[in-house]
Amino acid sequence: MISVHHYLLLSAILFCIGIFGVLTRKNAIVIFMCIEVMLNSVNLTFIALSRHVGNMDGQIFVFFVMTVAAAEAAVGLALIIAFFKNKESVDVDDFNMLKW
Amino acid sequence: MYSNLWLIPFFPLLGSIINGLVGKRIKSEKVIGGFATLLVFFSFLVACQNFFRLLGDNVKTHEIVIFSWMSVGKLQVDWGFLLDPLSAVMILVVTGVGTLIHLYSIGYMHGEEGYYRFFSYMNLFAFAMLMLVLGSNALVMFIGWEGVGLCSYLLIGYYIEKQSAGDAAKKAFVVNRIGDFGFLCGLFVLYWTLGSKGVWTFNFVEIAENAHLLETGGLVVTVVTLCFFLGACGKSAQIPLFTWLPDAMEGPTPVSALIHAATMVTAGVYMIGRMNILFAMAPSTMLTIAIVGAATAFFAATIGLAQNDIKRVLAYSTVSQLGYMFLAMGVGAFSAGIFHLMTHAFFKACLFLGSGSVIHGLHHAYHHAHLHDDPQDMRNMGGLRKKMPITFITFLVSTIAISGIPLFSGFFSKDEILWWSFGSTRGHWLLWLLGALAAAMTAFYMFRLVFMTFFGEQKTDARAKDHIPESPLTITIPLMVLGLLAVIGGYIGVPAILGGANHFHHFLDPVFGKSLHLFHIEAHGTHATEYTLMAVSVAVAVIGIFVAWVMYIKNPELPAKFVTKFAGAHKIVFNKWYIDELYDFLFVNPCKKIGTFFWRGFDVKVVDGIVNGVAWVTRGIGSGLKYTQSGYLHNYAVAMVVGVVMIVGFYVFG
Amino acid sequence: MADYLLSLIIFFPLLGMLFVLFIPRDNDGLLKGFTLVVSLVTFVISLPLAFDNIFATSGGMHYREFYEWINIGDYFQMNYNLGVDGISLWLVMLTTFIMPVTVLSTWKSVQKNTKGFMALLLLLETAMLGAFVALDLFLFYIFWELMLIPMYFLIGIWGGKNRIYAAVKFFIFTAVGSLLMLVAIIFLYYFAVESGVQISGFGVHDFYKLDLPYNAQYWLFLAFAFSFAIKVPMFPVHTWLPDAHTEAPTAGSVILAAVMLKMGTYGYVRFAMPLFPDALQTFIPYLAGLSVIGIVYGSLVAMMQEDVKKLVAYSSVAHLGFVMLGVFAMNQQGMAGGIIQMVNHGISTGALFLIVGFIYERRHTRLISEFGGLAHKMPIFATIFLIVTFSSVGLPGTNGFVGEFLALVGAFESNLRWFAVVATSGVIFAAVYMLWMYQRVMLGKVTNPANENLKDLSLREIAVMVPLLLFVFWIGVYPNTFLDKMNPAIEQLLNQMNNKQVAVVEVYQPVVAKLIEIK
Amino acid sequence: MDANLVQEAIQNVNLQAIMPSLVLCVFGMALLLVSVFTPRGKTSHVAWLSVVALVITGFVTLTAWNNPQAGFAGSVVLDNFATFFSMICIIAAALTILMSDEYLKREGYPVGEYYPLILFTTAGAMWMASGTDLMTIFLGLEVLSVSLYVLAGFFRRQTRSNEAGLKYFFLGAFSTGFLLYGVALLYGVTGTTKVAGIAEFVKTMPDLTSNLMFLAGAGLLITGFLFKVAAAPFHMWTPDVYQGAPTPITAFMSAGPKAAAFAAFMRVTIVSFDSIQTELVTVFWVLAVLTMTVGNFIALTQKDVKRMLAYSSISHAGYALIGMVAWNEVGWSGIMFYLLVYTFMNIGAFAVLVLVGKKGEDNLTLDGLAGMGYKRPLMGVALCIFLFSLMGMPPTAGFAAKFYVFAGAIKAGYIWLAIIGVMNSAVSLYYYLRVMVCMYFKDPQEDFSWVTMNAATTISIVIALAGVLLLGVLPGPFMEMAMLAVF
Amino acid sequence: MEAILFYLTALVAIVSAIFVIKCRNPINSALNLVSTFICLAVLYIMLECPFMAAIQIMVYAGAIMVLVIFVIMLLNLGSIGKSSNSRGMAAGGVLAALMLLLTNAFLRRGDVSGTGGEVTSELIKSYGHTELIGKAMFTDFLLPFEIASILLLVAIVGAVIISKRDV
Repeated sequence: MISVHHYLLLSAILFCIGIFGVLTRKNAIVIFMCIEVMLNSVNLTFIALSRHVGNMDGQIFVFFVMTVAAAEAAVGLALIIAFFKNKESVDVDDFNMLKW
Repeated sequence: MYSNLWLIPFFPLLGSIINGLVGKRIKSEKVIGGFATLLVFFSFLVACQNFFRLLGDNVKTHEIVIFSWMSVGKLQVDWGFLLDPLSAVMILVVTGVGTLIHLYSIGYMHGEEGYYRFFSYMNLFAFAMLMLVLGSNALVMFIGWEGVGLCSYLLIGYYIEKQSAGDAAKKAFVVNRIGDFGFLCGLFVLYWTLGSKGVWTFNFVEIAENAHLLETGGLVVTVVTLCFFLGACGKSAQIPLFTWLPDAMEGPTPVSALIHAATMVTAGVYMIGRMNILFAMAPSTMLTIAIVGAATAFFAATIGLAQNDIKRVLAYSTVSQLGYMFLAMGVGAFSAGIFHLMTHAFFKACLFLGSGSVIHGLHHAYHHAHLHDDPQDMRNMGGLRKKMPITFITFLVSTIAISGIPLFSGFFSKDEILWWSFGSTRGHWLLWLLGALAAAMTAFYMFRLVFMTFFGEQKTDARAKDHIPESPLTITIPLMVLGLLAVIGGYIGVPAILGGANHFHHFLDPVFGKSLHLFHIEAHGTHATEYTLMAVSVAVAVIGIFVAWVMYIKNPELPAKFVTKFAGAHKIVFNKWYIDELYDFLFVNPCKKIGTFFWRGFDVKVVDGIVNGVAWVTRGIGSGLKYTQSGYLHNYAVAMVVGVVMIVGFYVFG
Repeated sequence: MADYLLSLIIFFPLLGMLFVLFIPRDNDGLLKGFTLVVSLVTFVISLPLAFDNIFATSGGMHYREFYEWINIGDYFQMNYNLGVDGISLWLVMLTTFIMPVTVLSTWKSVQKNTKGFMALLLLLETAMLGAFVALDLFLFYIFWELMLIPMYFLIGIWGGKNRIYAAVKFFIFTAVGSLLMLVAIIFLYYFAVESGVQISGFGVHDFYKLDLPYNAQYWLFLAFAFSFAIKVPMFPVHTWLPDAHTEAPTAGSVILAAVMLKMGTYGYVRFAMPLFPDALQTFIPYLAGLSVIGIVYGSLVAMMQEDVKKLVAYSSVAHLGFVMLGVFAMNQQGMAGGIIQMVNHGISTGALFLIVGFIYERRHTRLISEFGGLAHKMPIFATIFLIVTFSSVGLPGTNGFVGEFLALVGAFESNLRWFAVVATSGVIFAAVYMLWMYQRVMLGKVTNPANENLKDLSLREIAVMVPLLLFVFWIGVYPNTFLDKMNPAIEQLLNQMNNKQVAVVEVYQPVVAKLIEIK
Repeated sequence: MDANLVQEAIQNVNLQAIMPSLVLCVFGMALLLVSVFTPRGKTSHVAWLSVVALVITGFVTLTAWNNPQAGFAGSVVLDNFATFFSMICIIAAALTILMSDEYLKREGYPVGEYYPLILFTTAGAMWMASGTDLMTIFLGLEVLSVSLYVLAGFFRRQTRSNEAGLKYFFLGAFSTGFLLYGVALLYGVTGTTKVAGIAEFVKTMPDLTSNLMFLAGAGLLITGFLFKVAAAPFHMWTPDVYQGAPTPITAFMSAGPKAAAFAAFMRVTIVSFDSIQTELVTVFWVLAVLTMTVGNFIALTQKDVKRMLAYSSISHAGYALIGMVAWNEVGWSGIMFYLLVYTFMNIGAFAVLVLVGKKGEDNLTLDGLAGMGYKRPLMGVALCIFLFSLMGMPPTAGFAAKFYVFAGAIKAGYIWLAIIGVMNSAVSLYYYLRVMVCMYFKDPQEDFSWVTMNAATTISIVIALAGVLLLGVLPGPFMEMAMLAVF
Repeated sequence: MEAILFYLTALVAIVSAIFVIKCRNPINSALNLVSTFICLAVLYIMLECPFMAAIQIMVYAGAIMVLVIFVIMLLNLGSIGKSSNSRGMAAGGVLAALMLLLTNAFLRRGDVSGTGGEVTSELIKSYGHTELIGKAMFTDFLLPFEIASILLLVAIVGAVIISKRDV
């Protein structure tokens, strides 16, 4: 029998993979995708818990998380493009003009 | 009845202020000098009036309070004056001699720059000295005590352009301050000890009345008196604080006469006399005083033997004579000490003024001949007795007086001291021996001085030798008056053994009698002993004079031989036993080194080092931490995850 | 009038400052003149205090002003709480008196940016006066810290070569101490609240009534004492002083020496000591020891200085050692000596800084070696300098003696006898460094050709000094004018401290435990 | 459809509860339209209109004082707490807009949409402050963040600004992940996302501290807020973003959004997590110390004033966190008062920087400011007052604010924390003083001839100055308001 | 059966998530991400949330990923360095692992025994999932819904401002 814990564990694994990706990848877009993985794992948690708890709040939350993801995607990608226009790069190591 | 007492110090103060403020505008030296002299003379008149009133009065102690000075809780200090025989004698001496010396200065200081300044200072000094002797409590006395120090500072440094004058002035003040330190400490301890027994006072009368509250010979009274004695040492140039006095001769000669011979330097003696009851209660202190006094008398006399500067000889002689006074105080011969103080004031003032007259004359001559020789060096003098007869006579009279030749004032006072030091319950024959030796040396160097100056060949530069005048009247009148006093001044205190009534002793009895009586201080011995001693002292004086005569008149080449033979001893004596150098080595230089170390080493390196170090470390940490902010997104993200792991980890495992 | 006299005195300079801001900046004369008038008027306004005999008869606070200022129910409350007693009276008077003198001294020396200078001076005056009369700890703290701001700029803008270092050091050094005090103040307040004592705001008189347990007192006293010690400054936290003094412009040095250093000593008298009498007993030997070290140390270091101003600065360390020793004697004489010595130091050292300013204006150097023989060229100056020197040395008849004497008598009366003996030796050192300095600067021949054409003091400069000299002698000859009015206040203070020492209450222990418990 | 469903939905609606944000959004959308028809470079009227919008919103908000409005099935409540924070955000936004217009023109980005974005940001901040459902708070946070990503990267041709935007975006999104995960876990334990619901649930649970999921959820949630608050070690975006973003936006970010983040943070922790306060407070203690220390120490070494102020902003977050550690009314209201004060003083300081900056703002270094106090005396004085306030010197507001939070900590017995706090302020003195050292104690190198005063910026400086002095001298009423605003 | 499906989907999801990180070419990453999304959608269906599954596919896979791929194409990104450096790799790995550990810990000791809400499988079946969502959204969560609209508006405006060619 698949319990809620299975789902939670799966989402935890995905969450950590997402973190790992954010911490290691240099390509801004890939990092962005890794964040999406994290958000998705949260979504999975929400839905699993929502079903487990037995109310809809979690699922509504997922709905909004998706909205947010979309909004962030739009703005984030726009920012990446703007940066690319200036520096011809999407490598996050290239934005370290501001430091110290 | 004695309510005009305050006028005595007030007149000179007024003179000082007026001369100080407007003197610069007054062109006439006569007006300035005359005014200053007149004011001191007024004081003298008032002093005389009070003195005679006191003579006729049955009550011998009068305290006059002007107004309250400090009042804080149980501490009540008044501006108050005390008139008793002791202060009466002192005010007479101070104002009398003061008037004469003021008068003398009018002529002597003629043409000096800052003439008004000089008289302002002199008046101020008279004021301070009168405060010292009249003060009814230790604090008013201390005002005078420090005030005379201040004036001494000002007057020694009168020639402001002279480096040595400045040094000497500073030295005088600082050494005096060391004494003041002792004085203050003693005062505080006394105040607190008496206070803890219920008597919070600085008043002399009250101190004397309540002295029985202290334990006789106890620690407290010993400490207190020793502290006071330290103060007295500073002011009166006793070992170990005598070094300033010879240097003080940098001041104008009237200053040396007034301050450094007649009045200020005797303040220590006066103070001991004032507090005699306390000293009487502390035999060990008395012994210390006697030893120090005798040692000083002896020691300073040795130095006096070899000096060539006329004023320096006199200065060491002063130190030596002061030693006698302390010896007197130390052996309980209080009235003898004061007596010697008075006679010494007469003849030493006369001597100084005489030397001043000589210097004045030589200076005049050199000036006339455009020479720059030292007018104070005795080796440039000689044979002046013809040129300056009045000066010579008064000088000679005073020299005889100081040498202790009978019938002159010095004889009576000195002899009484020597007798007491031998025969007093607190005396010792060794003290007497030292005193007698010093007396011999005194006679020697004083006559050496007279011979070198007034007798023999005139060694002054040929160009100047014919231009040495006798001094003007303003100078010679004081000389004559003082010379006279040096002769007759002793007769008020002719001891009983010589058929006198010793009026002086009796007059002072209300002040000293009690302590002498209470603590059984008296000189005892047979008349034979007393006569013998007297004879011995006269004999040694005569021997001294004779030796001087042999060496400086008979065989003028003898001193040089002597010097070569005892080169080492002479060098030591000539250089004043290297005391100044010793003090430099022991105190002055270490202080400077410590000061520099504290400043450069402790303040700058340690304290500021810590302060700046903290700042530096803080900035350093900042600079280090700054590099965590690397600009790389990954690092930031890592930091965040670390934070999350820590927080969540704390919750999960903590 | 009396109801709001103190406010008027405090805020009149501030009002003046606002007007100063509207004076055109290039009108130098008007700026200075106006500031002088403002400071003089402030002095005149404050005169009724000095003549009020009530201080001689009653030791409590007079001219009270009390308004609610911040009141947040049970949480906290601060009041505008002013008052003056015989102790603060003379410090207020000193401040209002020194101010016109200071302004007058800037006539020639301040040319750059006069407007700012004058505005800051007036702001400073408000802050200093406020700190002396504030009876609410919070209010006191505000004025206390406010003082730093104008002083910081005075040093930093108009100062000497090394001014930036000095200004920043001054600011941070003093602020560090006061920040700790802030913590202590808040703690004290909550302690009072928690222990259920009826208090109104941070009123210091309410805190006096508090029976603090010893362990709380211990730390609170340390915090207060540290803060005040820096301001005094006591050894070894004195090193900001020489720097600040040396670099500050004359007016700044004068105010710093004359008034601001008194904040520290005043703080001890008004706050640190009466609030924590039990802890005080523990610390007195140490503090007295530091004071005495300060006396000897300051003197020795002063002796070796090459810069006149630095010398005077170090002499301040020594002088304030006497003040502190007197205060710690905890008896009437010592306290009175300490307080009158505060005033004395204000006058004498203020005058010394003015004097240094005079020669600095003429020669633009303060190195002792640059001078020599000035007495010849400037006789009036020499006389005034001499008088001030001796006042600083503590010659009887001048103010310095009265203060030192009373302080030492007090110390001898208390159980600080041995400290007092060492302190008394300060009289020797004082003579040494002051006279040596005087000799090197004023006496001897003029060796430096630059000194040949020095002008003697102008009438204005004499006018600056004369009032100070007047007080030198006034306090020296008839200090009762001042003592009479401070005695009742001191008596009351001592009674209060001594009575408090009896009553140590254990009942508040749990509260402390709760508050002190380190979390 | 069910009729009663519609009924229920309508009953839930209480426009009063969202009136301020509603007004702002309406204005924002209207202004978006207006700016479409605005010719290039002529954006002043948009700016003024948005100020008007904010003023109106301010009044609307104030009507809710002492008149709490709840609505939307408990997902939002406009209580005193929300009102107070909304006012902070409104003030911040208004001051920011006032200083922006000339600045944008100078820097060559006169874009009308800028102002509506700020209005939306403010609305988002209000939702954060008034949200009682984690969902509302989250969405408010996102509205706020997304607009700020845009605003931070607003100067799109400037690499610095790009970089600021991107860094903010990535780290913001990353932290959102944690926050959401936290919410999810909390939801799993309690079955609700309502703040009050969680609190309710918590009361029924016997042993909460053994429920690791709850603790971890709380921890992750807090992490998300701490990121916005810029507490160490989640502060690292702050200096870079603050430095790279347009100056008015930096000013805004450091005040408004920070206040909003604190609002949400406080509401969630205080209401929901009261029962685990011991655990929370320990963490806050460490974080507060860390934040203050890191901020202050690194600020010591900065040469760029803007970046220095960014670090100082971190340290101020640390001071404010002290109020959380205190965990009592004084501490909480202290935070609120602190943020109000901080809004005035920090925005004021930035406003002066906006004025004295050259195009491109290369001169906003310490050396660049040399002699500024003489060349521009009034601005110099203003900046000094702001800096003194940031230092916490009386009688400026900064002192009252610090006093307030320290009082809270001491009341709660955190003496050591208070001491560390004051020692940190002592460290901070140095770098603030250094600015003044440059302004006054050094000779001018620049002539500052390009500085032209303009009405709007001047007004914003004057308001900020008035705020700093008023709150410093008469802080009583405002402190009392903060006290009343705390639940 | 359910278990097998779950494990299989989970495995695919994890593997493709790993490949999102591992692939050098962003396009490949993106495609792997889509695969993860789809797996999650499958899981949603298993959790009886068909509506969420549909949205997952539409919004994530359909909209967001298209946008991402579009941007990748637009910028013509080749493959660039995989990870910043090996140390970063290690750090990331360690931290992620730690996180996983923690997550694991609290998942195990979390009380999620279920509070027995009204939404049961029966209700979903009888009432309909979409209806349930709709009901909740427009009653209890009306405000967040409205806020979401503002959010999207902001995002649109922002994206336009940031990326448009000239002012």
